[in-house]
Amino acid sequence: MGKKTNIQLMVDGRRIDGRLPEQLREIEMKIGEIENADGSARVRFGNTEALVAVYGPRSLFPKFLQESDMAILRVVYSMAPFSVDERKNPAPDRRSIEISKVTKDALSGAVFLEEFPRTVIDVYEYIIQADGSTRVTAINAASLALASAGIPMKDLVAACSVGKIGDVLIVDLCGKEDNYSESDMAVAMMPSKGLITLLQMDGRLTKEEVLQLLKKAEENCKKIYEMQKKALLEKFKVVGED
Amino acid sequence: MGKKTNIQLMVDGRRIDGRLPEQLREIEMKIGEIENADGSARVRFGNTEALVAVYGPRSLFPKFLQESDMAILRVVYSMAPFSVDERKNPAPDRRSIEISKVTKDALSGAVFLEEFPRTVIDVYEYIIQADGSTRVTAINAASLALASAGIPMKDLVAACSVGKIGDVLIVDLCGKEDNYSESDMAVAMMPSKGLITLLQMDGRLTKEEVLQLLKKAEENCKKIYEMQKKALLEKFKVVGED
Amino acid sequence: MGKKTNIQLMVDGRRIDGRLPEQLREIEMKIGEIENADGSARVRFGNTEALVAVYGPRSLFPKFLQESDMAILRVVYSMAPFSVDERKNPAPDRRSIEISKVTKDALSGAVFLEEFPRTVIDVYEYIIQADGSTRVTAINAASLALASAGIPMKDLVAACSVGKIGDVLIVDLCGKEDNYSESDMAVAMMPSKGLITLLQMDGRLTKEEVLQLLKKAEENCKKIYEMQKKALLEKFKVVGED
Amino acid sequence: MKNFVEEALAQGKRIDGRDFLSFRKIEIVENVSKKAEGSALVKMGETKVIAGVKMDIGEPFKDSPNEGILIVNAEFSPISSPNIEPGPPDENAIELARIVDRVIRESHSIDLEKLFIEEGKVWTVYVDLTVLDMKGNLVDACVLSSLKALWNAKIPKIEDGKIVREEFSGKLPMVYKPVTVSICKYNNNFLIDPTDVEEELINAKLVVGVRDDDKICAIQKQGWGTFHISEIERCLDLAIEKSKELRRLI
Amino acid sequence: MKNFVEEALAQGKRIDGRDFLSFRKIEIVENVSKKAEGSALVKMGETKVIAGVKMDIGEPFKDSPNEGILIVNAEFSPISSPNIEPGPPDENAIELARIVDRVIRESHSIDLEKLFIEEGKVWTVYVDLTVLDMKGNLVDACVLSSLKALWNAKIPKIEDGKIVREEFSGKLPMVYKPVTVSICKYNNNFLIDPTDVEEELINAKLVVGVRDDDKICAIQKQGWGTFHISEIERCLDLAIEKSKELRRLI
Amino acid sequence: MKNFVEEALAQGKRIDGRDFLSFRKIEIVENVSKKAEGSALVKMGETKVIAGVKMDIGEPFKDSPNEGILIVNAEFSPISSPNIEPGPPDENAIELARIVDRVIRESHSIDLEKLFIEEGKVWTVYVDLTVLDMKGNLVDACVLSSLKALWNAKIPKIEDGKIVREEFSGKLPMVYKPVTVSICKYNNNFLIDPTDVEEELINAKLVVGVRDDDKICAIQKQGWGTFHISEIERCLDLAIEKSKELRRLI
Repeated sequence: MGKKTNIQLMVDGRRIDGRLPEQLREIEMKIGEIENADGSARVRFGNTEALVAVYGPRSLFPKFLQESDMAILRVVYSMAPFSVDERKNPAPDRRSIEISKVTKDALSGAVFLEEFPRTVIDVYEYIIQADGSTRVTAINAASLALASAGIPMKDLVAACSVGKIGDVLIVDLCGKEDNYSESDMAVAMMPSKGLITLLQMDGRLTKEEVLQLLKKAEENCKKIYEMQKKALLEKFKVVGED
Repeated sequence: MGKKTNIQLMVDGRRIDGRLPEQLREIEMKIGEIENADGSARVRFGNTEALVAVYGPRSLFPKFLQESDMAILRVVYSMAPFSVDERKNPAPDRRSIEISKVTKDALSGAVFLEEFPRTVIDVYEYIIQADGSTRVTAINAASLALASAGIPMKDLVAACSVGKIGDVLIVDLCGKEDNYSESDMAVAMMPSKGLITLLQMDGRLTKEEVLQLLKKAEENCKKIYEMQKKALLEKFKVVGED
Repeated sequence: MGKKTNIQLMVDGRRIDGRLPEQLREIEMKIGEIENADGSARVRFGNTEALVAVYGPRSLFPKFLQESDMAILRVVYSMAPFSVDERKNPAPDRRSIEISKVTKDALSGAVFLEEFPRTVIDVYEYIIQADGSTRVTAINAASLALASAGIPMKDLVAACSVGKIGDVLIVDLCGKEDNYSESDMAVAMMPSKGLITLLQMDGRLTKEEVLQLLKKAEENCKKIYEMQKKALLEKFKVVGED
Repeated sequence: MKNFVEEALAQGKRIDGRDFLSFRKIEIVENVSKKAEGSALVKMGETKVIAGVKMDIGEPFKDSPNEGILIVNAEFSPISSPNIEPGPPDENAIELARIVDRVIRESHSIDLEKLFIEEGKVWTVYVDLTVLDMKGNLVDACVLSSLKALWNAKIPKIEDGKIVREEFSGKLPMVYKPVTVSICKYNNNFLIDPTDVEEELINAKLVVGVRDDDKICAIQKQGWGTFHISEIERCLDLAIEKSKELRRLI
Repeated sequence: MKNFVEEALAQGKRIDGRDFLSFRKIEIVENVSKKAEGSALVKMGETKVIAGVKMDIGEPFKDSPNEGILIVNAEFSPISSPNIEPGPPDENAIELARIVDRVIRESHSIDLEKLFIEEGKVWTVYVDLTVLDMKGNLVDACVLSSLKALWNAKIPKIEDGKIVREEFSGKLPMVYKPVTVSICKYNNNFLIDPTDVEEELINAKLVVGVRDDDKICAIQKQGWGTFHISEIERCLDLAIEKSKELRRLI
Repeated sequence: MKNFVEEALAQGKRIDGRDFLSFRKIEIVENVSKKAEGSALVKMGETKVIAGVKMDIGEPFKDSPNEGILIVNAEFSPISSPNIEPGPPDENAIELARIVDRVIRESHSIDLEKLFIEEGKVWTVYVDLTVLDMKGNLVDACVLSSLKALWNAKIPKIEDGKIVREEFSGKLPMVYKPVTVSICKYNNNFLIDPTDVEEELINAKLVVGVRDDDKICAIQKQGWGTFHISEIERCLDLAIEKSKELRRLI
């Protein structure tokens, strides 16, 4: 982020897509669309949409990869070639590999891995359309897919992005805000106990600003968490703030 | 095929290389030139030439690739870098991978795979020079190589290409005809029972035209089949139609 | 070598870096800097510097790679991206792969591999800075690293480069001499018995010239050998000829 | 499961109640990715595939300097099946992409000459397919979603030689609506739109591409099984007939 | 070994005698590779990493035509550990490189606009990191060596549009000296500069990048563990405090 | 088999009846690929290798702007041996290609300056080698087939800056006919043109490239074995002597 631009990200208190600073985009959560998967979910935040399938717990080969006292959780994040402005080569790039890694860290702490020694749980994330905040959108879907696969979890993981334009804190960054805002942060947490499982921040912020953003993120993760729980209950739900 | 061109593919009833529409090129079939292989054959149709070696049936590792009740047949089609106009990178391209796959389908049905459970039969095809119809030339050689390796087959597989220039049906397409004719078809079959094992067609043909081409292909596969049998008997043979 | 250039490699009996024809560069040999390794050494010849770590003998998997009656020695030669003029892509190139291979041949003959059946000894060479003669510098370090790992050897392997500028024989070629001299030769040997374990030569030399260069190489390998023994004794040493 | 399906087939039945020459329920969602120039999600029974079209300015091929370029790519997402691992396309995905490519290209469904921009510059049309739920008959579903995405696709606007994303200058110049009908041979019977389990049991399939004017634009035999010419003829008749049902959906 | 370290930590001690908030002995050797435009070897206790800067003339990115380009790459050399095999960077090496990249970039430590050469030509700055001895706290060591190498780096001379190697036109236009402090959470305690064995025992780490003006320029949580906001606050305080010790070394 | 060969060697014999310093029967078929600018199939006993030359217009290297470019590539086809799997060249194939490259290049066998076309444009000469039957002494066979193909190769015609395939403007500007003689040391004996089984038994080989004027243009030791200088001398004598037999075949 922080690329130079002539684009005005905030005009008259409204963001580039018309939202108020603390307004989430329209959110859709749908569970169980992939028949072959053990669990699956699709989550859309505005024009950012992630489809996630979970396979497992299942046997892991070759054997030397197994952990004798717990399951391994693997994550692969990938993007549709047509999900971005310039066609993306489908081979994994460095950004996707890093996101897969931090997402694995963000989810592993929420799953009772010790219940399934010697197995693997595979989480496959696929971005259908990308308009900012893809990694957090995918984490929201992954958490639902894990739950719908019947995998025991300490809590759902809810995630959102927060950032700063001038002096204004914003939530749920869209693509242009992702690219041009001064600072941004991706946060995932288990909301019921306020436990942060993913935290990435870029920019130039004072300590106080970091903490303000974190609090804003926590508030919104809690809202998203409520939607996740509803979606799991109903297995179909369109919710939003518009 | 069907690329635009100023090249006249047919003049006064003669094709670009002087042949009549239904004339095969000079055909050479030679068996057993590769000492290290279990079976091998080289087949040349004019300036298209394929060398094929067969290794197997042999053990297959890692074990999870084995089929408990039959052999696996694998095919790798590749081209010499100097076999085409512009030097070809030796790494397999998508075209080669598809040809390998359809050739595997075309040969597997002719081999008594169930006689060799848990093994693999490897068929390696190498195009020395390419002037059209390489996949069918290679299939003719592969069939001979399999037979010369002593692998029991339901029948030899004979193959040829057919196509259409204006209203004229042609057989055994050369490189320029491959590129510029309106429609073309690759056919492999077990001729004694008329069983088609490979069929690929591109172009824009009525149903009736497709069937005409198929009949033409069958006729010529039978001719090639006779040459294959001769070659196997004599282990050395130059035959042709010129 | 032998590239055309306007650079004068020899002026008034002095080489481009001021050395006399048979003068080695300043040599530094340091042992045991890598804590994690079983053995390690760093060797610097002027501005050419190689760091080598040895791991093993250790178990080798998958099992089919094991030799039942001896250890396998593996060598990987690689260069820091910033070790050369134009940034080098860190992926192994053909030159590095060939050097790894001939270095494996050069070292395998000196190690009592038969004492460690079914194991592997891994030798990892890393060029920190490259000013000519990198492969021989790395071999000198590898030999020390093997010895410091406690691996029994018939003799240390000492190595140097020799070449020819006009009628003058030179030793320990720097980068510009590597690129522009008429002929050059890399030699490794077990000096106590005069056994050559690596020999590569490029250029256009008479038989007599080849033999002269070989003798010059042997002389200098013996000098380097003495330094290696000293370094092993003291585990720290700066030696040189300046 | 496999035994059950086999028993049904042997009796001329299918376990989902369809007769041999019926498609599963087909549902198409258009414009599923706002960033794509065109996109479509096709559900054919439980099978789900998505196609997206992206366009970029490129150089023409030397032997067709006035024509746009078509590039088709297909991936089996690991989302789609427990048997798919992440990684580059295998031979099956490559074959799939190449069949779709030939159907689009050989049918002349796109007027590639209208994709000429200026000397040395033409539009490159990328069609990217991803299989999301692998439940049989991928080729027909992928051709359908590709054509739907292409027929919806818009051409981005160009200003000062550069693409302005999110603005468009018109629709893609589409001419035909080719579709494929894949016909499986089981004993002496033929059936269409096989499920994944049926495909495991059947080893002879004929993929037939048919254009609006009933011309055959592509054929690909798949599997180890064999066909007599008379059987091919029967398949062509069937394909021509059933193709009309699919074409209506584009 | 692992048990021994764990026991010590449980008692608020470290087996090397350090207290929880002390760095190991840090040693920096500059200019270790004469071919590099800048280079530095950092030893942090037994951990050893090397960074080298190479510069080349390149094309600017379309959306920043007046700025130089920064490319950061990291490798775990098989020299560094019995557990590393030769091969392309894995997810850990890639994450490491991307954190270093963001710290350099987001802190605005390089004045990239001064790396403009002429219309369509800018300097590309490559920072290549190699881990030589993998003994814990790689991120802090790699950021430190990168910044040291960058602050020492010289810009090659250009004549007739080509680089003249071994001659230089000046120093790299450096502005800030960001460093990272990686803070591990163990039970309710925090410790810095973990060894490799400590890292195996600890599953929650917060990497914090701090700039000369105490601004936070990057945060990355690592490991499966979790943090409360109040714990993050404590980490930020610690990072700001300890960053000064590291910055003095650049 | 291996035992039998070993016993023979110990008695100074070879199981195919040759004496130690004789080549197997060598047969060369020229122009085996009509699409190549030059090509040759070499049979050395049961060993079979094919070399093809392709030419293309390319950019010269910066440090030799007036010279053509030579690129040599070698593949071990899986056709050639039960031990070769399909895939990119391994270290042995790469070493082979690089030895052939050096023999061609260091002998100055091609007058690369005559491959200059115009400012910024030179001919690139690709030599592609494929091993078809791996029965020993690949280096000598590959050098021989490469040189034969190069000496036969024709330069394509250029019209309006583009290559016209199938028309030619002349022969490749060849000057020398270097060959290699690979000499194996077995106990205190030397032998040439080893079979694959002999190579398995022998661990010291010296590849010596010799030019028409008896100058040595390349040496490469292979295998774990060692040589005294006096043994090298003997090998050089042998190589110079036996090289004449091979050179006559080009």
